Amino acid sequence: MSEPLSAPYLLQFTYNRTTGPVIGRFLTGLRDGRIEGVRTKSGKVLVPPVEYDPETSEATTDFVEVGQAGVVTTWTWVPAPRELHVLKTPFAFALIKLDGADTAMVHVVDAPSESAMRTGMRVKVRWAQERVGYITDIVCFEPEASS
Amino acid sequence: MAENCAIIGIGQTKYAAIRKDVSLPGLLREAALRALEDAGMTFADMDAIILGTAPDMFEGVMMPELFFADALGAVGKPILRVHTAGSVGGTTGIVAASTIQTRTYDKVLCIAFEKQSESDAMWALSPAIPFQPQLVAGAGGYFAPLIRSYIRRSGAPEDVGMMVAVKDRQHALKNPYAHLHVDETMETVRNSPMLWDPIRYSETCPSSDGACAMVLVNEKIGKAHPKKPAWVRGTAMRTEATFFSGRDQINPLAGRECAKDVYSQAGITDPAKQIDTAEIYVPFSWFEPMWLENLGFAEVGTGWKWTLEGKTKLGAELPINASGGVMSTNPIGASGLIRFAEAALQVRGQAGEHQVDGAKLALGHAYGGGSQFFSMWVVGDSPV
Amino acid sequence: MSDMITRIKTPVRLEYGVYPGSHYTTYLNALAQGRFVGGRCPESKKVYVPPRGASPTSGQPTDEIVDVQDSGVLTTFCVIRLAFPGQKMKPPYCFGAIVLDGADLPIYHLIGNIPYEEVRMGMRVKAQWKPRDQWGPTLESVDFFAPTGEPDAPFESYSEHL
Amino acid sequence: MSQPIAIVSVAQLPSIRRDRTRDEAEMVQPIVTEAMQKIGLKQADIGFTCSGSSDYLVGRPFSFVAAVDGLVTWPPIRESHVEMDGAWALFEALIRLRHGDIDTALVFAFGKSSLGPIPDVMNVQNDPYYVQPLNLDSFSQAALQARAMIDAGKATERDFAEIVVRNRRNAKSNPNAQVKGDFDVEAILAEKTISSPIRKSFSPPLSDSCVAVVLASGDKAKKLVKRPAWIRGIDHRIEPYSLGVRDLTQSVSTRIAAEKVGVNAKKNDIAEIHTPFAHQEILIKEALGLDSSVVVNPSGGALAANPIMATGLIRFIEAATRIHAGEANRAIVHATSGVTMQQNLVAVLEGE
Repeated sequence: MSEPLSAPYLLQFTYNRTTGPVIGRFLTGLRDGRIEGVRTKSGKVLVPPVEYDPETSEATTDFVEVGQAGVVTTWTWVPAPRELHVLKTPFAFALIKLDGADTAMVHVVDAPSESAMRTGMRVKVRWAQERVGYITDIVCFEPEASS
Repeated sequence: MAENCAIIGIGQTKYAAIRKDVSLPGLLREAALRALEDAGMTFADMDAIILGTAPDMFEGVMMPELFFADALGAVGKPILRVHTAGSVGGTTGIVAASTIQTRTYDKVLCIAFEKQSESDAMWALSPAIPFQPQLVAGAGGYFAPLIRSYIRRSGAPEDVGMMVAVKDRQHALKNPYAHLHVDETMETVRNSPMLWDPIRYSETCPSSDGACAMVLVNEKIGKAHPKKPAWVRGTAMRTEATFFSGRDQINPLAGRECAKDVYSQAGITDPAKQIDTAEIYVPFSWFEPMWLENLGFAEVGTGWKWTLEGKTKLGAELPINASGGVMSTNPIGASGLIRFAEAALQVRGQAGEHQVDGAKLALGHAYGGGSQFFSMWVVGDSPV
Repeated sequence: MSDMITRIKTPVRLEYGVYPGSHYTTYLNALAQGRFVGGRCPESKKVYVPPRGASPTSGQPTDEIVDVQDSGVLTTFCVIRLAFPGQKMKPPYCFGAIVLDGADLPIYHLIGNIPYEEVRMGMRVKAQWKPRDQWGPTLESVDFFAPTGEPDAPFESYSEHL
Repeated sequence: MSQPIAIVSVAQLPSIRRDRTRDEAEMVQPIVTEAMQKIGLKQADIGFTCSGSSDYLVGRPFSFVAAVDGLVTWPPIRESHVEMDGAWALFEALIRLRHGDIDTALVFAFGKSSLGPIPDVMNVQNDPYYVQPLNLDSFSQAALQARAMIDAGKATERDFAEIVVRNRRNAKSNPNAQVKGDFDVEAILAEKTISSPIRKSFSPPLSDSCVAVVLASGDKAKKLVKRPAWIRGIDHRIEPYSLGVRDLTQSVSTRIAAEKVGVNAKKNDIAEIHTPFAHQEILIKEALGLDSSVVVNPSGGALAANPIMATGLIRFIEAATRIHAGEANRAIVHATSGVTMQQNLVAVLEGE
């Protein structure tokens, strides 16, 4: 049996997605420097907004603007970012509950080091200079105290 | 003794080349809500969800049933995701019916979808893989040689493929959900570009966004339902390999045996006489005569005569694809379930302008891969 | 509010490795040497090109590797008139199923050296190999199949391969 | 009431990091053949065949079609496929058997985790609008959950290390395991983190394998083997999708499924649970309500062998193997799917 043959294969494609009204409105808000969530029937504010209430499966329609800073509910430090990560230096992924929200969103935190991270810490949005209506219009969050 | 399975809710989205107004979950939601409304039920009433779709790469979400848990009211419930290539829509219906027939569940929602506009079907179906023969033929390149073989073997005149296209597009004009609403004529088909000789542009299916959903329930709930249900009278699946020596690719045995199985369950001995209408998976027009033979409606080598004589038109002897079929609407992962749902609409008398008068027994058919995966069901206006 | 966002572009970029299995590798390596090989099903004795990990009729690997010819019968074909990305030839061109002499099922390749309107089912064809220095573990070692000029095979002789 | 259904035969290709010589058919063929041959069956005797796999592992569409090429499909067979772990293929096969018109089913799953960049591949399970663009990789997904458990006081990093040591020690007697041996808690804790607190050792290996199960119902099962592993209950449930709306320190869906199948109605001997990351074992044990006498993952679990999309079905195989051998009489089986275990399946197997 000779050496197995091998070749690299790149699965590469850019999807062109339609957002629908809820996701579209959230992304529009990001472009305009605003963070919006949805209020469910039971009064919970979901950020980022999902189209259907996970508890009742009802469509969500009641938009509310929330704060641009909030609390880290859990996090992980990534000492060696992968090629596809948005930050090129060590950073944290975190779930962040923004002021006025009842659920947390996934995003990245640009902190000086792992020791600067803790659950319960406050972080705030760092906006991109040029915003297009995409989740990375928020470049990252950063520790509130460091500003 | 198996439980009888009733179809009491059917919902479809408006099909289109691109549904710009909805997100991915929003597309499924539209079909699911219509099915539930038809059934007079809500998500909360469902015991489980069966979801079908073709390759995840169409939408770029791996195992999207996870993503759709909230939109489909599945939280806290079972959800199963099937994928059997092009036949997947049919398989979705069959698995859902099985859960009722075996009394595993009493009420299930089955749903199948594709949002092809998110990507590019040509790319998603045939990316260039190292060591594999190069992409020299495109999507129709696989089926066009088979069609040539069929024409040669049966001696069918060239017009037949065009006639199917015209008939299905004319049917689609009576179906408000259909993607293509064009006034097709023999002239428009003849003048359309030849893509994969012998297949012209107008003899191929479109690429669509869309979803189709059904609510399936047990006999007790079905009988108590205020609207007339459709009743599952038989289901069958068969598979054979894509390539093997001596394989008849034009009239695959898997299709013949699948049909035989589903007919025997439904007590059908003479399908052409007993079945009132059929929704069969015809992505290229020539597959109508080919499947008429494979399904036992026509003698081998004579399927094309049925088309030529107009027997498969709405109002004629055996209307095939009264909805306009895959030739008019093709969200790949959903196409099989749409066939099954349209068959059910017919026996419920709910098909509106494309209703086949007095339809009591209907066949839904789907196939996939290189004509190797088959799924079929027969539905009737009464339980067994 | 200015215009709403309704569409976004999201890229996926993942690099995989491809490793053809041992049976397929045997086939590819033969192509790199300017040959076609198949594998014989131990039960049906049919020759599969390429060889397979399992014969669909017996379930057994087609481990007996046999040489097959680089000529055979064009059983069916289509003419591609549509342009699409990644295409190697300029439409219109012909693509068909070829049962190589000694094989029991077709392979698929381009048909050339003949005006496409003259291509026929049953035509005898032969592989047109690239120059030797361009052979590799790929069917692309063969540019296309071209007519040999021999008489056409009768329909009955290949009808079971359709 | 339909006939009871049992696992009557199993087969596994040993998990290895990279299988460079077998394609799908070459992985499937020997394993399904072995599973059937052990009990004197061939494909033609099988009533229904169902498989589980994911195209994203291989990176190309319709990868299951290549696996079907490993089967005898002549004459044509009744066959289906789930784009899920093979545990759900077993679920579909079980439902098909309940019809009663057939009495055997073949279930298989194949996972080639070695072909693609798995941490990034698993990002494709994330929300395509909000999360995929950030590439929340599989280590980081798990890490968010592990941290939440530590914060909630449910576990420590030392607990995670001890779980790893125990599983990989158990795996020493498992010929199909990939990572096994005597590992040291302190050494594991000294490892660098990949996504803190996740270290390499808290993570599952990546494996290539193919596995198969034969199911049979009622008298047929009794005729085929002395001691069938009867599937007394099976249920699966899903949770909300977004990480931020779930309590990551609970497995609500496992708890519902466990209640439905009556996990603690009788004394359990073993549990084979599908917990790729060490911390997840704590979560699932809690959600199942297992008491301390139950031996968890005698095979070494997903921390010892992890052919993605087959790892859940392997739990059935490992549990059934011990029941077949008379080493256990009642086993709990668990399989999971999705980011931070969004979807979970629980089953009960019994020898008597």
